[in-house]
Amino acid sequence: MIGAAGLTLGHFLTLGAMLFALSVIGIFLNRKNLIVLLMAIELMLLAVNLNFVAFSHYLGDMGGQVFVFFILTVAAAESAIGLAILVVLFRNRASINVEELDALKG
Amino acid sequence: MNLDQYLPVILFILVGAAVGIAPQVLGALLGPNRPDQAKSSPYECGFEAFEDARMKFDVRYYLVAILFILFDLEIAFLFPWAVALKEIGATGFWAMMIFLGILVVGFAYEWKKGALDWE
Amino acid sequence: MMLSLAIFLPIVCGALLLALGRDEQANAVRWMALVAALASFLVTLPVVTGFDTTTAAMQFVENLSWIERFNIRYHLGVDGISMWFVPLTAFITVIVVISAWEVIETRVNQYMGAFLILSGLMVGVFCALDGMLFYVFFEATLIPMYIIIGVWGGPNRVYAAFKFFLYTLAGSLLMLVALLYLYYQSAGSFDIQTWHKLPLTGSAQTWLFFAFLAAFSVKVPMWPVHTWLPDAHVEAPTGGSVVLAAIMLKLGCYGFLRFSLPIAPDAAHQWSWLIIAMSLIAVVYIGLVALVQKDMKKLVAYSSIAHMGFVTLGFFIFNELGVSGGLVQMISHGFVSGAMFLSIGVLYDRVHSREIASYGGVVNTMPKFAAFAVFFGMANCGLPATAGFVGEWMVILGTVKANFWLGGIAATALVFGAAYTLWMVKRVYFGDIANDDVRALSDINRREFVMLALLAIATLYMGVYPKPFTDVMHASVTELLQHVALSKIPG
Amino acid sequence: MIDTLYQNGASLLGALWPLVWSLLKIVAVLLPLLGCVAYLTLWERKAIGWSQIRPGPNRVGPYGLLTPIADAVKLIFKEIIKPTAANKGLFFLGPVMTIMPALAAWAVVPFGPDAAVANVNAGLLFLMAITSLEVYGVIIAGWASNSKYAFLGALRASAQMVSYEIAMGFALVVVLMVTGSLNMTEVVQVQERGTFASMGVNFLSWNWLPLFPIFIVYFISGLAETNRHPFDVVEGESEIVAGHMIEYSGMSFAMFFLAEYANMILVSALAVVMFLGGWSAPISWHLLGMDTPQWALSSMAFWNWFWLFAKTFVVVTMFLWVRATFPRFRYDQIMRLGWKIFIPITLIWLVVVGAWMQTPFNIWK
Amino acid sequence: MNDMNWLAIYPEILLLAMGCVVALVDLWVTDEQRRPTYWLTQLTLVVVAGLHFSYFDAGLTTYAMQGMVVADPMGHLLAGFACVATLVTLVYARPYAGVREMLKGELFILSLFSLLGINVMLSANNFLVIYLGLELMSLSLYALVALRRDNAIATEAAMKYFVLGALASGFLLYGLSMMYGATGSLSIPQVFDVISQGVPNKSVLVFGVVFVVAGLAFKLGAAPFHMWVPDVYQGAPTAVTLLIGAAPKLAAFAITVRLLVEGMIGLAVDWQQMLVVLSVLSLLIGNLAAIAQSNLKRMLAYSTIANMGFMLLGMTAGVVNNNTLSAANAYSSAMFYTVTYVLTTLGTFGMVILLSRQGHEAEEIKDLAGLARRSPWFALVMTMFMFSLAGVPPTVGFHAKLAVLQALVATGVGFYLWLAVFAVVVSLVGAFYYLRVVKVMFFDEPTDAAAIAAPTDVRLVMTLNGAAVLVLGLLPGGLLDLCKVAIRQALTT
Repeated sequence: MIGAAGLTLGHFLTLGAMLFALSVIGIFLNRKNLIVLLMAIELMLLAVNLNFVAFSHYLGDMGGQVFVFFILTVAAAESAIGLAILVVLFRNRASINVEELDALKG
Repeated sequence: MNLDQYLPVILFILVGAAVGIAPQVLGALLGPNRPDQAKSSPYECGFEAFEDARMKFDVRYYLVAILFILFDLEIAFLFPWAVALKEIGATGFWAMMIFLGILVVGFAYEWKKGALDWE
Repeated sequence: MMLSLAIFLPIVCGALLLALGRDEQANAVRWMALVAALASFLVTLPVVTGFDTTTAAMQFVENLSWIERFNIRYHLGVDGISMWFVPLTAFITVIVVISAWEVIETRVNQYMGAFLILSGLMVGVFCALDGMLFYVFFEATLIPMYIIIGVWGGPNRVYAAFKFFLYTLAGSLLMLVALLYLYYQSAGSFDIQTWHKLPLTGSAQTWLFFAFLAAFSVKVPMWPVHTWLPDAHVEAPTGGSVVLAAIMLKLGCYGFLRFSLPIAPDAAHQWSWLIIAMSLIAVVYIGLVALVQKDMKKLVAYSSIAHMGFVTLGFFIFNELGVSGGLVQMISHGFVSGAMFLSIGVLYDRVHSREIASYGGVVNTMPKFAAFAVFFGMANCGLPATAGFVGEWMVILGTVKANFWLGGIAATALVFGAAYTLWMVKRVYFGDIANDDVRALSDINRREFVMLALLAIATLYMGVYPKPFTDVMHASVTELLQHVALSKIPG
Repeated sequence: MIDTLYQNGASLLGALWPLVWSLLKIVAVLLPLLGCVAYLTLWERKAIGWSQIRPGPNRVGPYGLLTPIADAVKLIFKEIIKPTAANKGLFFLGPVMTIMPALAAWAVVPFGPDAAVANVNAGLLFLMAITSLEVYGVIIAGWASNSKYAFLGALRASAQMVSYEIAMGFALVVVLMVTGSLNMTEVVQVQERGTFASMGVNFLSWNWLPLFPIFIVYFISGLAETNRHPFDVVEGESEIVAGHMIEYSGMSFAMFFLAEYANMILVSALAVVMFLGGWSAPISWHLLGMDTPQWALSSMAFWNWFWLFAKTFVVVTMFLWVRATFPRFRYDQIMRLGWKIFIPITLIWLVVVGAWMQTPFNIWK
Repeated sequence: MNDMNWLAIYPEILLLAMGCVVALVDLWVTDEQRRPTYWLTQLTLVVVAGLHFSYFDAGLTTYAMQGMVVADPMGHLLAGFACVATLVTLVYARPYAGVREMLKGELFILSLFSLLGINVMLSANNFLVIYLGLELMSLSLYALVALRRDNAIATEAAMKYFVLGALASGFLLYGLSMMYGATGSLSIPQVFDVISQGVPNKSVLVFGVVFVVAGLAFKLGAAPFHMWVPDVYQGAPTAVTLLIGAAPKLAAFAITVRLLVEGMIGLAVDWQQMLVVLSVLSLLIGNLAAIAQSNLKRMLAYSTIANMGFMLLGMTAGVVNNNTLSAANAYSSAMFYTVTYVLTTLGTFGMVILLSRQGHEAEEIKDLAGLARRSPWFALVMTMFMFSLAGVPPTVGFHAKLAVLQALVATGVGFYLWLAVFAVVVSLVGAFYYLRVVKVMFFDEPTDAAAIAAPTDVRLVMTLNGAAVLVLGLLPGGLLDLCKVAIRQALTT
């Protein structure tokens, strides 16, 4: 059976770390599209969720899973605001290219 | 925790996808393939398409999307509460009432601000 | 209460002037400022009359809790070392107020207010017996002075103000670390007298000594960190120059006596060669630099540095003659340099030039003024029977006592001093009338006469009869020297 | 019989057997389902024909019974046009994403007390998740086509679907409250208990009665979710011709078509499971004052299937009836209904039910 | 610990309720000036601040919500200050917002909610509560930055703030998840217990601490996680900049204490090293970059970075040689620093707000030219603020720097002594650019001779603000004691 038998905490944590690293890289290296940035942020939170769920499961403590619920909700609120800001930005700039966000420098 | 029960679920998803793919492949193999320019151009009631179809669209669609995200996640919050409602009793009930109360404030705010009006 | 009054009366009056004064009522503001300055001076007199010259202990002590958390106290008191500076400061402020009477026409209330506040703060520095209180006053003096130079100064005032502020701040921040270090070494006390008794290791003393040196040498200023002073003097308005030379420089010198010597005596002995070397360089090298100045204010500024070199030299030869000579020099320089700058101010107000070359034969058109100017010039180069003579002579004698050759070098300063001062006096005041500007000069009015006369009397009195001054110092200086002679290194 | 099959298979295939067994179960669900979908298209045409007093399809086979097969054969041999402006990969992914959720959701639908392909604990959650994927198919199709009509249609469709999904979600939450479990089997089992059920009138214990407003909201939201009349502005043939499907032809188009009907059946089946007692009979033998007879017990599995099928058929027919009856809504009316009427109603009823459960009159202990 | 204990969170409940009430009331307000909304908001803030201060006065540490929330003097004190800061901000903001189409209900509602987030953070006793408070605050602030929808700069700033803020939350969360995994608890006291008993998997824990500290540094705006600060401070409408720059710093400080000190003081060796690096970098980057700025808001942003560096310096001196004797001293000095910094920031940005007019943002340093001529009083007040930031006596900024420096020196360890010297040297650099502002105000000729027009309430509050900087500079004892009491109690429980 390909159930949970072969999976250890380490697997989940590694996956979590990979996703997290991926999202951080996404945020810093992405120079094209702000939407990708928003997605990277979501991915980051999901990586954290994975960590929490894995720990919660292996510790036998429900706290982590409760936390995940809250993170999910907050992530939704966060992406809602991110999207809203994106829209106003696009209406002002007619561009969502990250490199063109350069009015603020010094 | 028993994950075995989820095997059929995954399988079902795969089979479902296969059911979506197979007929298309079949159709592509069995059907004719005679493209011409008119046939392959986007349909615009007989007019030539003169600009990219992915145009700006009404901001209200964004608004719907944003509101949907929020409400959907509130529902996600209600799920565990609803499951446990019989055990958590009056305290749990009132806690959620507070939550819903705040939600209603937000809802009323949107309503009055006209975020829910389409015209 | 006497000291608090001396500190806060001018500050409060200054703040009131700032808040209430308007340029439309400039005259009223001037009179109010004068009254405030006079009152502030008068309240310092009881300190002089009531001073007990027989003891080295602190007098007029006030000791209240200020910031309990750090055991910072509002601790005031004067001894023989600091006493004279209290009335001196208030006196100079009166002079400054008078000097600004007609010269300053815009933002009079701010000008007067700044000087009154500055005066109170400087008195505070001399009276503070708590390290942090000292530091607060010491630093706070920067703010009004910065504004005085920056607002009412010459064309290059911004540069000068910045330089002044940052030089001083740089030094004093290091002192702050030293104060904190001492605070912990003394188990939570900011009391300066407690620190005097604190045993400290040799290396700790060295660090402390240099931290304090950083602060005070800038303030004095000693060569090679003196470069801010000529700029500040040149750009400052007359009143600013007067206060700067007469009082502010003394804050640094005073700091040596209050902090460096008693707290780190071993280090002071160990490094005295350095200070002496720097002082002699100041005396000789700066004297030479002064000689080539074309700008009167710059010349006097360099002369101030040279005179301060005498003071520090006197302090670090560790005998009574030297130390009290330095102190006397500090007081007399207060009168003389103030008067010098005022004289330049009088000319500048009329001709709007500080170049020596713009003048010549002033004596012909301004005989009364020239008399004063020549007298102060004499005092500056240390002519006997003027205040300048007493201090310099004492220091030189003290130095000779300690080391003949050093005394010899120091004595050359008298030569240089005479050279640059008299040469300037000659070029400005004597000879034929150089140009139309000079021809058009009118002699000093009553106001200017009063202020120059006051200073002249003080200079003369001190030169002729210095005993009251030295008497006051005697007990404290003796005690200080005894204290410094003992090692504080534990074990 | 099934047990022996299971055991033989297990000994034959060893570790792979559970996989094969699951596949068998899936196929056992899927094939009849696809059949139903095919014949639902016929039934729709017939039903609407009748309601408009005309015979409907009657040329292929007796009473037109072979029409769906003819349709299928025709569609297979039609050309699949690939618009040059389209994103090829996504263009073909769209139909797949549309039909896949409609089928995969059946994994957790219970046909009897132990007759679900997967009796998972989080069944309801899975349903919500998988049906939410539906909207991706529409969006992908609309975007990939790179055609204005398709794009606008997809936007409208997705906005409409997500709007009604909220009302639907709230409705599910209310069901969940009274069930106390996410397991679909338990959802049904809870409805088999209650005062009325003990009297034998099972159908009065089903959720539709105490949760009547929710049931109505769910049903209408179901119409909107599947983009059925009167909510079919998505296709809106008079405005945007066929919405997101405009560029599709042949089997690719057939997938959308199939998905729509599969979704109808799914929504109906879920309505049955959640509000109409699932597999349980409307009245029990108990009403007649007797125990369930032996013949009925031994064929229980059949009766479960039967009742589920029968009820689903009724609900599906309601879909068709509504189509035949109501004119199409305007888009703003659709959105207003979803946001300003359904959400408040479900919220209020959620609170009512919650409060009800706190009182001594709680019927869902 | 297992009670709900509603009493302890009355201020938060009130704030929440009033936030909702204000939101609803505003819907029916037709007044262009939004007076009902404004006054209702201010009334709320006054009452909540009063409640917090009275709770602080009672001096009790109570737990509420079954140990999720702790109501201790530190929380109440900072929360009270946060309320006052928000109140002052709104006074400054009203005329500014009025001429920029920002005077909408959202300004007040979001301010209240961000304050609620701050309050929640301040009383958090659980990772979850910290996170929720943080997000409530951040999300409100993101939206506030974008409140001027038609302003391209502001929306760009909002986007940057959003992305980097979310990144920071992600870091913090990732760290918290590691902490949770290593200690098996989300509750701060329990985490503390586990750590003090010696953790089996210390590497996971330290890994978590690294991320937590990075996340906190983001929120505090400490280098090298400071990138957002200048852009956001400059780009946001100044009134919003003030909302970002003032009260949230109190919250950031509080969660730093709650997480690092109350939860993980057992790992002080690890996080103190990181804080040292952060503070040294912040001091350097903040002060050096500030010199190059011609935009006042940007300069103040870099000054914020430097100031946060200085504050963190105080946090590093808490545990020396595994000895927590100096902890109360060090952390209370950092707290004092934060509080006084917020006070000064209110004034400086308030002045930028005050000088702005319709269609003109007084954002450049040169816009201050000749302020002493145009309005001597405001110039004087601004001078107070600048000298306070530079740390010159007799302003309160001096005592703040003093408090931190003495905490460093108090350790008696050579390393900290060098840190103190370093801090002193870089603050000298800082003094330079603050002085430049004073110079511009006093020495330069005004480009625009018009007198400064400001409503009476703004004048009054600005004067009080300046007076507070001076009076606290003369008599800092009271506030220092308050901080010490608060921190001591936070440490003992």
